[in-house]
Amino acid sequence: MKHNVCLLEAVNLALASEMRRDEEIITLGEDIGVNGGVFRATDNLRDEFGVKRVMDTPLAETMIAGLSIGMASQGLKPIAEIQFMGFIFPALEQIICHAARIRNRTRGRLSCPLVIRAPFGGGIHAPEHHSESTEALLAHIPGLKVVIPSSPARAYGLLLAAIRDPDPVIFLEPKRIYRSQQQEIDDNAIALPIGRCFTLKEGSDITLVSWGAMISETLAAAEALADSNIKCEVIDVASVNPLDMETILSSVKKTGRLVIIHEAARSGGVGADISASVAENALLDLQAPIARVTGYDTIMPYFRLENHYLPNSQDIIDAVTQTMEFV
Amino acid sequence: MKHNVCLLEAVNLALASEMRRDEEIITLGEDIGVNGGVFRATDNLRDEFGVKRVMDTPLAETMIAGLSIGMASQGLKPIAEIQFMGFIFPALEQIICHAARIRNRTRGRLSCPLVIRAPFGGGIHAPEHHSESTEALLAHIPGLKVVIPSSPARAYGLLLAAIRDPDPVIFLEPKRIYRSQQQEIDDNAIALPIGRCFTLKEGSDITLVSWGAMISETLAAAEALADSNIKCEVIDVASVNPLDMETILSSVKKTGRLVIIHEAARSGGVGADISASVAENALLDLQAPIARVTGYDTIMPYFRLENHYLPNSQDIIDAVTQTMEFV
Amino acid sequence: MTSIHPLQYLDPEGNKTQDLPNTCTSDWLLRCYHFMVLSRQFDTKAIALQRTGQLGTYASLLGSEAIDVPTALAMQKNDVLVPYYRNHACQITRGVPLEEVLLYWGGDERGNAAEKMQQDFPNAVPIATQSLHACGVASAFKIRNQKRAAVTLIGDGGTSKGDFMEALNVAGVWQLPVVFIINNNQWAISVPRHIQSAAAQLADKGLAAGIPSMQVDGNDPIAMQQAVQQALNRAYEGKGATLIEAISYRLSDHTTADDATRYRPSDELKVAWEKEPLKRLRNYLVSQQLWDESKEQALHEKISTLVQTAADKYVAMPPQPVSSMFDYLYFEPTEQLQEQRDWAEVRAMTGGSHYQEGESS
Amino acid sequence: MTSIHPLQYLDPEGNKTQDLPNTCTSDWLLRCYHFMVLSRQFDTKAIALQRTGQLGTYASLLGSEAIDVPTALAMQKNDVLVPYYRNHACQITRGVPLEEVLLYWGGDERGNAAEKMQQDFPNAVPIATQSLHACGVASAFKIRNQKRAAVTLIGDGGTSKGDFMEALNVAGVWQLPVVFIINNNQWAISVPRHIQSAAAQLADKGLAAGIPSMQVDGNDPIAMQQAVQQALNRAYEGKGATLIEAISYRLSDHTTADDATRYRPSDELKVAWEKEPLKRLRNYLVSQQLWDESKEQALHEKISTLVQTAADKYVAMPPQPVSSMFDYLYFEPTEQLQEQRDWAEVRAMTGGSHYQEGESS
Ligand SMILES: Cc1ncc(C[n+]2csc(CCOP(=O)(O)OP(=O)(O)O)c2C)c(N)n1
Ligand SMILES: Cc1ncc(C[n+]2csc(CCOP(=O)(O)OP(=O)(O)O)c2C)c(N)n1
Ligand SMILES: [Mg+2]
Ligand SMILES: [Mg+2]
Repeated sequence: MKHNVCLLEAVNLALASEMRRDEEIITLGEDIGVNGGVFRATDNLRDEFGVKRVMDTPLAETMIAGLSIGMASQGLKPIAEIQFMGFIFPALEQIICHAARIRNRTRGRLSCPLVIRAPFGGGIHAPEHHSESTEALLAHIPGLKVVIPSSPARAYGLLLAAIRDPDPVIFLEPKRIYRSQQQEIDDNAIALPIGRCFTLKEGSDITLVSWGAMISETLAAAEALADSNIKCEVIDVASVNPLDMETILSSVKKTGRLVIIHEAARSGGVGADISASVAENALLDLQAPIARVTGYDTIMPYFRLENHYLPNSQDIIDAVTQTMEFV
Repeated sequence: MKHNVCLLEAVNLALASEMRRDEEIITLGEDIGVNGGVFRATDNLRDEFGVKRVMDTPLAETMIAGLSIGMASQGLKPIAEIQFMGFIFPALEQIICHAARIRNRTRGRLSCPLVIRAPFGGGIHAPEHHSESTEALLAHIPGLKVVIPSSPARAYGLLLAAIRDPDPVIFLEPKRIYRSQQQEIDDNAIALPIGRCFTLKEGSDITLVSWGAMISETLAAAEALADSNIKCEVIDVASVNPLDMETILSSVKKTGRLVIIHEAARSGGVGADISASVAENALLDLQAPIARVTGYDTIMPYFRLENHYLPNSQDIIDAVTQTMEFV
Repeated sequence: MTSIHPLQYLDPEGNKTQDLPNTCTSDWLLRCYHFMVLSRQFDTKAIALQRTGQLGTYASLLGSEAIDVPTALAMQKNDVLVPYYRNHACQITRGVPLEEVLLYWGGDERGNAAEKMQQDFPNAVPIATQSLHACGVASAFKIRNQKRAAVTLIGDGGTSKGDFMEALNVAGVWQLPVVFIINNNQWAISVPRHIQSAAAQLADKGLAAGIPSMQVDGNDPIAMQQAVQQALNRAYEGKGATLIEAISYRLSDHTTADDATRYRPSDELKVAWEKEPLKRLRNYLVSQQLWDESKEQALHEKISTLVQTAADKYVAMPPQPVSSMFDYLYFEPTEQLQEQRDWAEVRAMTGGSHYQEGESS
Repeated sequence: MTSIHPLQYLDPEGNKTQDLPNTCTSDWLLRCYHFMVLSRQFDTKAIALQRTGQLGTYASLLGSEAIDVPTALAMQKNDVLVPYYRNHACQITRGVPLEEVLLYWGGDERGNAAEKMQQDFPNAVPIATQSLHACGVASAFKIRNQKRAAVTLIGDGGTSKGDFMEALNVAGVWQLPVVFIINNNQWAISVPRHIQSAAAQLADKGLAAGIPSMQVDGNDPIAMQQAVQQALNRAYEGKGATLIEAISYRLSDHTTADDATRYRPSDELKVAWEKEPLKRLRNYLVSQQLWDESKEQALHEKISTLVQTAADKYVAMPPQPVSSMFDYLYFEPTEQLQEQRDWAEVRAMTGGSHYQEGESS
């Protein structure tokens, strides 16, 4: 069945669709039940699947994660919502010390097939702590997968994959583009691969690599640059852990130039990782230094200045222009 | 007064020395009082400074961090010990959301002059969770400083600086070399600068950049390589946040080659950051791709295999040799 | 479960249920009423500003007036308030200018910088984290032998988070001069009290930490005054921490981003309005001949002007410079950030394509 | 604080303090004694292995026998144990082969992989994290309508950590089939019980979560059996969680890396030895003509052989291949790791300068 949906609705569609197919899936989190989540990502699930499968928890993120791990060890498939990524920190001990390690620790005797969903990123003029993008912290943790969709279709397909994955997947939803784009989606139960980049636009002059809400800015920049006859290849990383360096490297080998765009702070961001890997593995292919367009190494300001913090398409255009001019 | 001390004793010396000078300093943590810390870093402090300034806390890392923040806001200088870095995760919400932000959030009305000390890294055949080196998580957080000594003298001087710093400093002590080297230290109250690399050995052929316990391996490798007439410049990063890229860049501009060595997992490690910055800012100076010698992107194995996980001097020698051979 | 019954002096109609304490002078009652009305008018204005795109997401204080105002009035100036995001009534009563409170909700850090905040903490957004700060502040008082107390508030939902319980625990064992106040307004966004905990009373959590704990009618300002004053006295006297569970009701949506009709029975709200705190105190004042219709009108007019002036000041406030993102990160700006700071300033001047000055939603 | 007094059937000398429950048959008593002796001999051997460099840092179980053994005996096979790092007596009694327990302490993940562990969790090292796993396991039982329970243990120190209290809270409000057992052995490394909490009893923490809670003499295996069995029955019957505070004493150092003489008064230890659990149960058995010197000797010899055989097996176990670092990280190995895996294997064959096979300290 076809649905014309935004990213947020695609999340809801994937959840409902997969919960119908698999009775072992349960969802839990703060305000996900009657209220359907503060963004409505779990809207109507409580009505359809009942309180045993759609559980409002007490207010405690450590608990949400720890509980999910215990459930997952029994073969249930918990999908936990952390209301905003800025509130995931209390869950990190459980995620890092247990979710990511249980399979390895027990040599496969137990496992941890869970999904933790969280809206992330800035740009909606939200209160403090509601605009974080600290995906780099999770990308550094072996044993996790960290997936970030950037369109309704990829949200649908990747969330199905995350739910079916036998290992813990952190699923970060760029809330800034929750409602900004509608796409026709076939609710066909077909998952997209985790750990693979998506090449959204082919081009021969320069490679633009990004993820999440910054994909929109990147695509806008690529379009504008096409007018100046600069052909950008646009790659959506989609999984920041594990990173599909193969796709990125082969694109850079073709274009010889690379700009990486992300919203998170520059130092220690996932962009550094991609940049380092490219420089180390394709040094001789690079016709210009890699550029990174990122958030600053400072704290996301309160929302009145937030647009000064967030990279935008103009910044990307500037970086591309500069990279193209390098000789 | 001169003292012949190991790194662990240098920590103790700096604590006692500074606590004598500044009555506002208090220390807190699990087992730091009567027991003097599980490694004895706080040995004798309880006797000298009493229970009001050397406080055994209930067992709760979130609490240790949150309490320290409250104390610091009142102008005390809390030095909190997290018993092992593997147990710092419950403190991350407090560290990331508050310690790192209070000054910025209040436009300087309040501040957070605290130190969090934690032994870190592997190589002592410790139980699970006692060998973590997740400094990259902290290096990504604006508002923090993250300092790592690699010798008794630097432990002394940098810890003094950390204590005197008006902002939150995470002080990570490489426990593998807690007792491996003795140095004559003058207890002269002179601090070393935070945010600066230390060039431990000058050389013209290649730059080796590392920190913590890996400095010992790096120095050993440099010595062995000297026999093959390869002159290594060895740089101790010492502060992974903020990173002193200036020193590293000017060394690489001189040598044209760079090997980065750290114990933490490769993906998302601080090495990626350094590598990316160098490649972006000194692309044309690089005569060979940057190499990274790091831990694997897997979980530190239980100790029977831990030496297979940890990089060693032979690995560094191999990486240097390969980098030197690149043409 | 021990039997603790909510402390109450005034019933919902404003009738005495027991003799009032001496401390509740007419003066105090009128001051208290003043700040309760001020808080409520501030609230109305803030919501209006939000609805017209001049303020960010805002958490209404409606229904917390009888908790926050008496708490602030009981505190000494040099005590430290460690609030969560719903304590503007407390902040206002402590003397923070209204326009600075608005600045905070308008997405501007200067709202946390008001000189009048003295050593008070800014609003904690991550739930329950503030409880530990209060313990740290109280530890500092204790270490320095100061006769001061830290006062911290939290919601009913917040009591489920581990750090709140870690805070109670350390406050108990270290006998810290701290007062914990739970604003049990029955809801944590859409999650009702009975889903948070099977504790018969949230106050029982204090017992688990060896802390004297009590339930108080949080719509009764006199009961709150008594409870907080006693708790503060215990703190000043070195007798340690107290936990107060104030029973109230969130008369508003959770925030302006929330729609409580999705999850909350409307008759519950109706019943709650019958117990609301302003009416209760006003009725009592009237019964004591301390108040009448004309005084009420005069007060409303006076406060209305105050609030409007503050709103005007707030709206007229130009945004901070872009460099402010960098200038308060560390005491001494690190060299490493200088380049980014310079770039941010250039960028602000040339203007990125997406940038819209002062936009808010 | 409610008045709950430690449940006890046997006094320190092994005399009945009240009539024994029917469930304590001679058979049960002898089985229990068997596993308590086995656990203690295992402990002695493990320490010897550690002292001779053949095992890693090891946490002695001395003093926990009367908590762990009856708990394991009360559990159904398909209940799930969620232990912390001091529950090897429980694991051994649940049927985990001794050599596998040694493997864990010898720094080898295969110690967590024993088939006999069934769905039991491996030891949790990060304090209190296990309490939440038990709630998750119990949630799964409840969702699936299974008559099973999760049993989780924790130390007195662990009760100060927020996640323990979050676990109690959710177990209370969701009425989860979980049994929480606090091994209150009076010390958390060097920190005595009275510094952890001002709670009159740690069991009070359960009351704050609306969970039936009790103190039990943790040196009395019969009391423990009763308490755990009742708690399990409540769980099976859908009546929810129970908290048991077992009063014991850590008769050893914290671990082999610790030296308790630095911080612990020696007379305290002496007094504790007088209450230790093995003597207590043995005295009772003797008084019932169920036991004598020659049976004791026979048992010790039998167990000594068992333990030595296990130790030999353990010592003879070759290490895992280096590739094992990679092979269990994900269900399907990611391509991204293949290169690192290959390199690790090459490196292991050529041997880094620093590498020493199987070294331990
Ligand atoms: C750690 C954390 N998790 C989640 C949130 C999102 N959140 C904001 S308010 C709230 C409910 C709080 O309810 P309660 O504690 O009862 O306080 P109230 O708002 O009712 O005064 C939630 C879940 C948060 N701010 N922090
Ligand atoms: C989160 C965390 N913090 C600190 C430690 C270090 N540590 C290991 S055991 C221990 C004391 C635990 O005491 P208790 O809970 O009483 O258990 P016991 O060892 O006495 O059985 C500490 C602090 C840890 N393992 N995990
Ligand atoms: Mg509430
Ligand atoms: Mg203990």
